[in-house]
Amino acid sequence: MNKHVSWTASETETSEDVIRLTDLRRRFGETAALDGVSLSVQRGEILGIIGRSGAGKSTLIRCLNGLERPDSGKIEIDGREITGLTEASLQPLRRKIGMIFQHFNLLSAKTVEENVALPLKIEGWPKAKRLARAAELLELVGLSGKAKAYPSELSGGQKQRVGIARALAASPALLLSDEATSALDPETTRSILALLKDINSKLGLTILLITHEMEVVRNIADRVTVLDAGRIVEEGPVWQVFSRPQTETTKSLLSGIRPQLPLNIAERLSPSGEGDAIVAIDIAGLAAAGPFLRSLSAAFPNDSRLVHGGVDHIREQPVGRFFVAVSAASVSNLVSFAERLGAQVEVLGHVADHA
Amino acid sequence: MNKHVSWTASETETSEDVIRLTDLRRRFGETAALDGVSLSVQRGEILGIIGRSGAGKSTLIRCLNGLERPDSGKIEIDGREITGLTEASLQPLRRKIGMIFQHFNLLSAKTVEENVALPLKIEGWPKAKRLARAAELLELVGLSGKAKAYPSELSGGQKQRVGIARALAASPALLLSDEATSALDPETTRSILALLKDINSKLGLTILLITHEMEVVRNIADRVTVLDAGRIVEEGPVWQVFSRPQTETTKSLLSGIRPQLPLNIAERLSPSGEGDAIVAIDIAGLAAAGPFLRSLSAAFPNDSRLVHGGVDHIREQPVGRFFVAVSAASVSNLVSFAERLGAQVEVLGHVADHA
Amino acid sequence: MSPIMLELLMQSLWETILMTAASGVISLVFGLPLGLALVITSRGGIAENLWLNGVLGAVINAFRSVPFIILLVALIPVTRLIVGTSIGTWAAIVPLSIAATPYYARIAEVSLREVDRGLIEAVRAMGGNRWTIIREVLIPEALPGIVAGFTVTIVTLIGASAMAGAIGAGGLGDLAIRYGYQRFETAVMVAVVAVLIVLVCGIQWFGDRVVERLDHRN
Amino acid sequence: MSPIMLELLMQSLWETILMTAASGVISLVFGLPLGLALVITSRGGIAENLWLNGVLGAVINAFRSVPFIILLVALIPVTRLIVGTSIGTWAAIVPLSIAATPYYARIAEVSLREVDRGLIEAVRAMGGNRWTIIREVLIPEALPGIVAGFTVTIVTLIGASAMAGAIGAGGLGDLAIRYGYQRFETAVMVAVVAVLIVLVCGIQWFGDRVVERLDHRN
Amino acid sequence: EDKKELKVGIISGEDEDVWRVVTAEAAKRGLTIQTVVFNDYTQPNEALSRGEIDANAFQHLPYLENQIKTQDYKIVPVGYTGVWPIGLYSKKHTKVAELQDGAIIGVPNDPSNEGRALRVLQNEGLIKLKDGTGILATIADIAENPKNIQIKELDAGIVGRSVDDLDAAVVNTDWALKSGLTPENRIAQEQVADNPYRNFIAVREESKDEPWVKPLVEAYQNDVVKAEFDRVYKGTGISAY
Ligand SMILES: Nc1ncnc2c1ncn2[C@@H]1O[C@H](COP(=O)(O)OP(=O)(O)OP(=O)(O)O)[C@@H](O)[C@H]1O
Ligand SMILES: Nc1ncnc2c1ncn2[C@@H]1O[C@H](COP(=O)(O)OP(=O)(O)OP(=O)(O)O)[C@@H](O)[C@H]1O
Ligand SMILES: [Mg+2]
Ligand SMILES: [Mg+2]
Repeated sequence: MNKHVSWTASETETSEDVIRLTDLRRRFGETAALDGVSLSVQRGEILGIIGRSGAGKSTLIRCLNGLERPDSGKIEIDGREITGLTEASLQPLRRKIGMIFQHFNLLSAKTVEENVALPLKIEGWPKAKRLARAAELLELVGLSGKAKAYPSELSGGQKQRVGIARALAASPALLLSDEATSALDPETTRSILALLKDINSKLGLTILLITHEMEVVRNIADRVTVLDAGRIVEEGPVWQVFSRPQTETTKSLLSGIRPQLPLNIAERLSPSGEGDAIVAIDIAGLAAAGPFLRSLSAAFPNDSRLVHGGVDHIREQPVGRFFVAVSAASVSNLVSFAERLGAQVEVLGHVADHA
Repeated sequence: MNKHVSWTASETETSEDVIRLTDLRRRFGETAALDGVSLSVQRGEILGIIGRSGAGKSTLIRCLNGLERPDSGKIEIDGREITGLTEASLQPLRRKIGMIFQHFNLLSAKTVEENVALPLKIEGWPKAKRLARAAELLELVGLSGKAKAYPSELSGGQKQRVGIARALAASPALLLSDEATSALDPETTRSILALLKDINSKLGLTILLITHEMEVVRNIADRVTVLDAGRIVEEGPVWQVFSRPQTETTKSLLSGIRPQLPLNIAERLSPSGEGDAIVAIDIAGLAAAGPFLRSLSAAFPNDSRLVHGGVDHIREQPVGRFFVAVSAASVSNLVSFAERLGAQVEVLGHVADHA
Repeated sequence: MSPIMLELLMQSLWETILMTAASGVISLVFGLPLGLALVITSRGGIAENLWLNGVLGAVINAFRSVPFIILLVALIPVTRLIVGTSIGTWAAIVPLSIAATPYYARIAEVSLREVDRGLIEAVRAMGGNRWTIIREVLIPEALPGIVAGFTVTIVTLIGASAMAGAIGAGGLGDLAIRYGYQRFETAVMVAVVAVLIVLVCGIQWFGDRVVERLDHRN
Repeated sequence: MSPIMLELLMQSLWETILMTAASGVISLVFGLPLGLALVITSRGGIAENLWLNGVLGAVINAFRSVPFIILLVALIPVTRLIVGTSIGTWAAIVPLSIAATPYYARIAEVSLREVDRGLIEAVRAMGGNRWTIIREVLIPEALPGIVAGFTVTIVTLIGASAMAGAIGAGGLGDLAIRYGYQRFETAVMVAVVAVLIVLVCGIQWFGDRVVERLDHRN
Repeated sequence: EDKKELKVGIISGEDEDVWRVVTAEAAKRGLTIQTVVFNDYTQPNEALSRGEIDANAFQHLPYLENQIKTQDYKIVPVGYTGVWPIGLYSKKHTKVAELQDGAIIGVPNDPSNEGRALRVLQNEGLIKLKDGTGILATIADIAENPKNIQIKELDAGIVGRSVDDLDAAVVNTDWALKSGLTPENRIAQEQVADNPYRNFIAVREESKDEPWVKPLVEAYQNDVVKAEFDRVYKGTGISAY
C-alpha cells in the first residue's frame, strides 16, 4: 500500500532489523514500566518476551505501534523512527502490524465475523471479500460455527481466538502478541502456534510474542528476551537461554519447564555424605543426545540411576538435564566423567534411603 | 455464620462429598454447554478441570454458586440441593464460596484494597479489620505496593492476583477458580499455587480449578476431570490420568506435558524396517524409577539410546516416558523386555540415519 | 367531547408528532456529531483539542442557557429564513431543533464517554483513523445509550413543544394549556393529557425495545 | 444598567440558584432511586419484576407527559401543603422537583443500565445481596454517568425555572423573559442571558471535573 | 387587623416600574406594598382568592367575570388603573377592505385577548360570532366567515412580531410598539371610550371595606404614578380613572 511500510520478508531477503529500540523508558508515576530497553528484531524472526507479572512486557509491545508513547528513547520500525509520528502518519504503519491484546478488546456490538473483518474494512476491502477472508481465518482458528455470534456469547478461549483471527486478517508483516494463548487449552494453543509458525515461514511474518507459557517460547520462538522490572536481563537463542539460563529471574521463570528435582526427594536431601548422592547434570547440543546417558550407564553399570529428568529438544537442539543417583563412592568419578563430556555438573546432596 | 454453610474440613473429618452434581445440563441456543455432567468432589480435595476451549468448564463452575442456572440436573453443595434456591437463600452459601473469574471482574471504581476487602464488607467486618485482612492477602499475592491503585493502573497479571486475593479474603470453604493463573508468569503461578495448597492443607479448603496449564494440575490437583463438549470424558487421580490417558481428548490436552518425539525426528520416521527403530515406552509408578532405564541399558548395552524423554514425577509418583532408539534387530527383544517390566511399549517407526 | 374538540385533538396529535419527530431527527443529526465532537476533542480524546472543546462547550452552554420562549422569539428571523414563515407547526421545528440539539449533544456525550478505551485502542492498532473509530467503535458501542438518551430527548421535546404554541404551532401540549388550563375545561385537559401519556408510553416502550435489541454486551 | 436592575439581577441569580439547587437535590434524592428501581426490576435485573417495572415506567411517563405549566398549576394544592404557599421561589421548588425527578430517573436509568454485568456477578458470587450490589456496584460504577447526567439535569432545571415565573418565583430566566421578551429591553436581556451563560458554564465545568475525578476506568 | 404590609400581585413587564412608584406613593400614605410578579394570567386571582396576596392589578372585568364563573372567586374591583386598547395591524394593507379572500390574520392565543381580538374582527365585519358567545370567544365560536379568513392563534407577544408572515394581526397596543408596529400600520382599533377592558385593582370581596383599600387606590390614582405610567407605556396604555 504505502512505500514506507511494505516490508514483508518476501520483498527483501537481507536480514535487516525490522524493529530497533534504543534506551526506551516509560514511567507510570512511581513505577518505571520500561527502564531503558534496547532491542533489535530481525525480519522473519519470532521473538519470545518473558518476564514476571508487571515487568513491562505489555507496555513494551504497546510502544511498538504507538499505543503507548515512551517518555524517552527511540523506536525504529523498518528503519523509520516512529516516536515523533502523529496518529495520522502512524496509521499506514499500523495496518501492517497485527496486535493481539491481553484482554481481547473485541467490539461488543459486532459479530465475530465483523470483528475479524474490521481490519480489512479499514483497508478498504469490499464486503464480500472481507467476509470471505474472515470466514477463512475463523476456519483456521476453529470458530467457523460462531461467525454470527456476538463476543458476549463466547467462552474465554473463543474470544481469544477471535482476537487472533482479527490480528491476522489483514496479513500483517509484524505481529505483536500479548499472551495470545493464555486462555487456550494446550491443543488449541498448539494449532494456533502451528498457524503462526506456518505464516512465519511462508510469508516471513515477524512475531513478538509475550507469553507466560515457556512451552510456547520453546516451541515457536527463535530468540527470547527476558524482562525484569523494565529492563532486559537476558537475551539470546531460545535453546541457549533455556538450557543455560544466566540470571535468577530467568532460572525462576524456566524452572517449570526444566526438570526439577521432585519435592519429595529434594526434601530428603542432606549435605552429609551418607547414602546415594544426587547429581544434577546439564548438557546441551549434540553431546546431550542419547549416547551421554548410555555412556554414563556403561561407565557406572550398577551404580548410577536416573532419578528424574531426561532428554528434551528445543528447536531441534537436544538438551539434557538429568538427576542421577550414584553411590557416594562414585560421585567424584561421575563428576569428572560427565565434565569430560561437556556437561555442567552439580552435586545436590545425599539421600539416606533409596529414592 | 449460618448453620447450613459452615462446612470447613476442620469441623468434621469424614470425607463426605462437598459437591455432588447429577446429570447437569445447560444449553445456549444450539450449543449444549453442559450435556449431562455428574461429578462429586470431596471435602478438602483439589479437583482440576481441563478441557478444550468451549468445552463448558466455565459454565460448569458458574452453576456451582448459582450464577448460571442449569436447564436440568441436580446440584448439591454440602448435601443441600441448590438448584431451586432463590437469590436470597443462595447468599449465605456464596459467602463461603470464593470465585476467581476468568475475566477478573474487578470493580473499576474501587481501589485494589477495596476490591479485596469487599467480600469482608459483605460479611459485615469493621473497616479497620477488613483493610488489615486485605493488606495481608495483597502481601501474599505480592501486591502490597498496589493497595491504593485502581484496577486500570495494573498489568494483566496484577489484576488477576487481585482477583485471587479477593476470592480468598473471606476464608472460603470452597474455591472456584476459573483460569486463575493464566495471566501469571510461572514464578508467580508457583507462589500462588503454593498459597492455595497451603490453605488447602491447613484449613481444608476444597478447590475446583479450571486451567489450561497442565503443569498446574500436575502440581496441585488430587484428581482431574476432563470435559469435552459438555460431557465428562475422563476422570481420576492426576498421576493416573496423566501417565495413562485413555481418551483422545485427554491425550491431546496432555501432549504438551508428556514428552513428545521432537518434530525433526518424527518427520524422518518411516514404517520400513531400515535403520534404528524408535520405540516409545511408558511406565508409571515405582517401576518407572531409575532402575528401569538402567536395566534397559544393561540389557542392550551398545544398542539402545535415549533419544528423548525421561523420568518425571506427578504428585510424588514417578512416571517415565522414554523414546529409545534401538537397532532393528533388537526391537522385538526390547519390546518384550520392557513389557515384562510393566511398561506400555509402541514401535513408532524407523529412522534411516542416526538421530 | 364535541366533534370539533375531537377533530382538534386529532389535529393536535398530528402536530405534536410532526414537531417532535422533525425536531427530534434534526437534533439527532446535529446533536450526535456535536456530542461526538465534545468527546473526541476532550482531554485524552482521539482528536484532543482543548481549545475547540472549550468553544464547543461554551456555544452549547449558551444555547442551553437561554429560556426557550426567548429563543423562540430571538430565532424568528432565522425561522423565517429557513421555513419562509415564523408561525405554525413547521416554524416551531426550527426553535425546537435549535434548543434540542445542544441538549441532545450533552446527553449523547454522556454515553459516548462511557465507551471502553481498550476498544478504541484496538481499532487504533489496526490503523483505523478517527473516522473509523467514530463509525466502528464510538457510535456502535455507545448505541444503546445513544438510543436511550434519544428517547429521553424525544419525550422532553414533547414537553417543550407545548411552549411552541406561542408561535401558533398547535400540538397537544398547547391544546391542554389553552383549553384545559387557561379556559378551565378540565375534561378537555384530561383527554389531552391522556393522549399525551399514551404517546409518551409508546415512545418509551419502543425506545426500550430498540435498546434491548441493540445491546449485545449482556 | 441601573442600580435597581443590578439589584434585581443579583436577586434573580439567587432565586435561580435556590430553585435549581433545591429541586436538583430533590430530584437526585428521589430520581436516582427511581432510576435504580427501573433498572433492577427490568428484565434480567437483580430484582426482576416486570409488573412493578411497568407501573413505575407508566407513572414516570405520566409525569413527563404533562406540560410543565399544567403541572405547575395542578400541583398548587400539593405545593401549599408542603411549603405553606403556592407562590414564590420556595413554592416553585415543588413543581420543579416533581418535574425533574422522573426526568432524572430516566437519565440515571440510561447510565445504570451500562454497568458491566460481570461486575454484578462478581458481587453476587461473594454473597452480596441486592442492596450490596446497588451500593457497591451499580452506583459506584455508573457514578461518572450519574454525575454527568445530573449536570444535564441541573442545566435543564435552570431552563425550566424560567417558567416558574408563572407562580411568581422570579429567577434569571423569568427576568430575561420579563425584560427582554415582554418589555423589549434588549440590554437587560443580554445582561441576564450573559449571567445565565456564565452560570451554566460554571456548572458544566464543575460537573465535568467531578466526572473526571470519579472516572477510574480510563 | 391593621394591615401594614400588603402583597399585590401584578404581571411582569412595564407594570413593575409603575408599581415601584405606586409602592413609594403608598409608603407616603402609611402602606407598605410588596409586589409579587407573575408571568401568567391565571395565578394572580388564584393567589388572591387563597389569601396569599391581598390585591392584584392586572385584569379587566370581562376576564374577572369569566374567572369568577369558572373558579367561583369572590373578588371585586376597587379602582381602575388603565386601558390598553387592542388594534388590527398590517404591513401589507392599509384598509380592512383590502383584505382578500383567505387572508391570514393572527390573534393572541390567551383567552381574554383572543375573545377581544375576535370582537374587533366582528366589528369590522370580517367574521360573525355565534349568538350568545361570551367574551372568551375562540375560533370555534365563529359562525360566519364570508371571506374565509384563516385565523392563527399566537402568543400575545409574538403575534405582532409575526406580522410579516400575516396579512394582518390583532395586537395589544403595548406589544405592537415593541414589535416595531407604528400607528400607521394600524388599520382598525377597539373603541377607547367606555372600554370594558379597563384594568383595575381587585381585592377579595371580604376585604373591600378594609381601611387599606382606599389608600391603595389613591396610591395608584395620582399624578406621580400617571407620569411614570405615561413614561413607560409611551401612549400605548392610557390611564383610565
Ligand atoms: N451467553 C452465552 N450465549 C451463547 N453461548 C454461550 C454463552 N455462554 C457460553 N456459551 C457457549 O457455551 C459453550 C461453553 O462455554 P464455556 O464458557 O463454559 O466454555 P469453557 O470451557 O469455559 O471455554 P474456555 O476454555 O474457552 O473458557 C461455548 O461453546 C460457548 O460458546
Ligand atoms: N496506566 C497505568 N497506570 C499506572 N501504572 C501502570 C499503568 N499501566 C501499567 N502500569 C504499571 O506498569 C508496570 C508494567 O505493566 P505492564 O502491563 O507492562 O506489565 P506486564 O509485563 O505486561 O505484566 P503482566 O504479565 O502482568 O501482564 C506494572 O507495574 C503496572 O502496574
Ligand atoms: Mg501484560
Ligand atoms: Mg471459560
